[in-house]
Amino acid sequence: YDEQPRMTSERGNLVFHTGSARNIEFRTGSQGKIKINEDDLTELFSQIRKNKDEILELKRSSGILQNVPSQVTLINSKIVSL
Amino acid sequence: YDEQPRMTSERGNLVFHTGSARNIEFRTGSQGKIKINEDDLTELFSQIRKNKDEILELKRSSGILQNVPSQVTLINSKIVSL
Amino acid sequence: YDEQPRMTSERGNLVFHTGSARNIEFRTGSQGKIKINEDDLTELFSQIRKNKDEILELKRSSGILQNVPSQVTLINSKIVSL
Amino acid sequence: VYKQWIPNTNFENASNWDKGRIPCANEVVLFKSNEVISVFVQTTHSLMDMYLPLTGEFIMAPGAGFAAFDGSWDPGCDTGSAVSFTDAERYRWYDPSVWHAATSLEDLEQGNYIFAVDEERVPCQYDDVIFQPETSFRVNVDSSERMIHLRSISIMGQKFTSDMALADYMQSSSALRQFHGNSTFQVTNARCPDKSGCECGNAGEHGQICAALFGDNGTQCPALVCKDPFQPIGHCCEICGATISLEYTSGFDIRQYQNRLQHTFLSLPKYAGVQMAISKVRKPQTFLGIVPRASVPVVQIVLLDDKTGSQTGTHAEQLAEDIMHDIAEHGDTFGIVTGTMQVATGSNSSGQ
Repeated sequence: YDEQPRMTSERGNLVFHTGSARNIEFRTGSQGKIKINEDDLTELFSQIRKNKDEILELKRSSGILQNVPSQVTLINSKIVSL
Repeated sequence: YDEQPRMTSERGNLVFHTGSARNIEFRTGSQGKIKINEDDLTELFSQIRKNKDEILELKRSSGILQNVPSQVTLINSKIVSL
Repeated sequence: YDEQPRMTSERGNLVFHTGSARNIEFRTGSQGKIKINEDDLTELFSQIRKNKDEILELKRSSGILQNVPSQVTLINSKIVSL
Repeated sequence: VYKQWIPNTNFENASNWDKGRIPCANEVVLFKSNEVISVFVQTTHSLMDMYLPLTGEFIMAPGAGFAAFDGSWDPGCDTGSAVSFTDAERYRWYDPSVWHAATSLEDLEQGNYIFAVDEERVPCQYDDVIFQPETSFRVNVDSSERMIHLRSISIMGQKFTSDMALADYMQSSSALRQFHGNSTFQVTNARCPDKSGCECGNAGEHGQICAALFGDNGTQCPALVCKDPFQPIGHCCEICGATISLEYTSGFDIRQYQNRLQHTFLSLPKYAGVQMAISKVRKPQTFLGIVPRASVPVVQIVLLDDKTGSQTGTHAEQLAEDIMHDIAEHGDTFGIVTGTMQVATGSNSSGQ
């Protein structure tokens, strides 16, 4: 069975194995949920994606601020030379 | 049979199905873990939440910096007009 | 009796259980995937880690900008006093 | 006495499948949608397609599991045919044919089962009931008294000797799949306090026990070759053979007397084919032979043999006579007042 994906019991642990190049898939109906103890996996997955998007947005907006410190230094030197 | 949970092999993949509006759930005892290869799922979930919180914090602190570029531009124009 | 793993069906929901202090584990072969509906579990978890790293990077770069607002305020007061 | 439940709903039990064998990898495995079931799985099975019940459980032994089938050829298997798990609802607690009885766990393991009248083939109030570890099962526990009294009950390796622990277990989802019906269990952890023996306590379920034994298709008692067969108390059918009914004093010890019969008579080569059941039963008293009055406890010895035709029951009769002589000589020392014998053989019939 080694190469086949399988669900087995090992010393009381329940183990889902995928063989090489084969998958194990869990498919719920359109309104079904995947739950891990109390957590709804779908919600957690959408949180992962939301986090990813917000990080992108933050990177973009922090990119704009990138050259501010050098500008401030420049201004300071201008003021001193006045 | 549509509503019966089902386990099938599809081209060597092992697939667990449930009907519409039916869930797939994974439940461990109080001290059991859900492990994905070497990772503990609970830790990963708490990492998702921690990421979310830190993104919020970053957004707050980057909000404060939002008007810095325009201030710098204003100062620059003031200096020029001196 | 509760130490053996079970796959149960509860009103059409499919539930995987383990006893106390027993794990549920997902082990992927070199090219095998665990898929939850359309999502690849391993990819989502690597996304969590990527998010974490990028947040760290953002915190570092936003730390550099931390004292910019006070510098701008200082410069403004200098200009006024000129 | 230990009573062990025989049927199981294990995945690997060929008799649980409509084809009389466990499913092969390229078959469609069907569990009925509405069948509530607990299935113990002992090994790993490759499968193509399996429909699970809406409510049920698969208990996985170490190393057990389900694997995807890679589509390779499986000899002797019709691709795509369906194999169904058979109805597990049909097994009833009060069916004498689903229990093994033995006087020790060792005997139970070695298959040294004891013979008993039908009522006592079902667990009695001072019995230890065993559902074997590593098996799943489903039992209908409907009873007219809605209560089943036992000494203890062992389920999946766990022995319950107190009502509280058992009540806890009975709330578990496994228990709800294993037991269905209107009865609750009471376990006392107590042995029979009377050395002269205790009644089994199943007399109130006699009708149900015999109905279960005959089955839904109304099987009746087997035809007998002896003249005037009779029905021992607690038994569903008339028999050929012998019974002895003992009146006893407070000094009577049923275990001690049973051992004597065992060692003095049943161990003799000539009685190798004779089976004996001994227990305390409640004998209905008749007044003027017609009107049932109060009942009295007696100790009933039932003897059956393996003889056929005109020899049917003759060895049982011989043993009964030996026992009657023994009672006449030594009955006092065992606390036996009188013995009454009844026999029916293929060669003659008599009653005393």
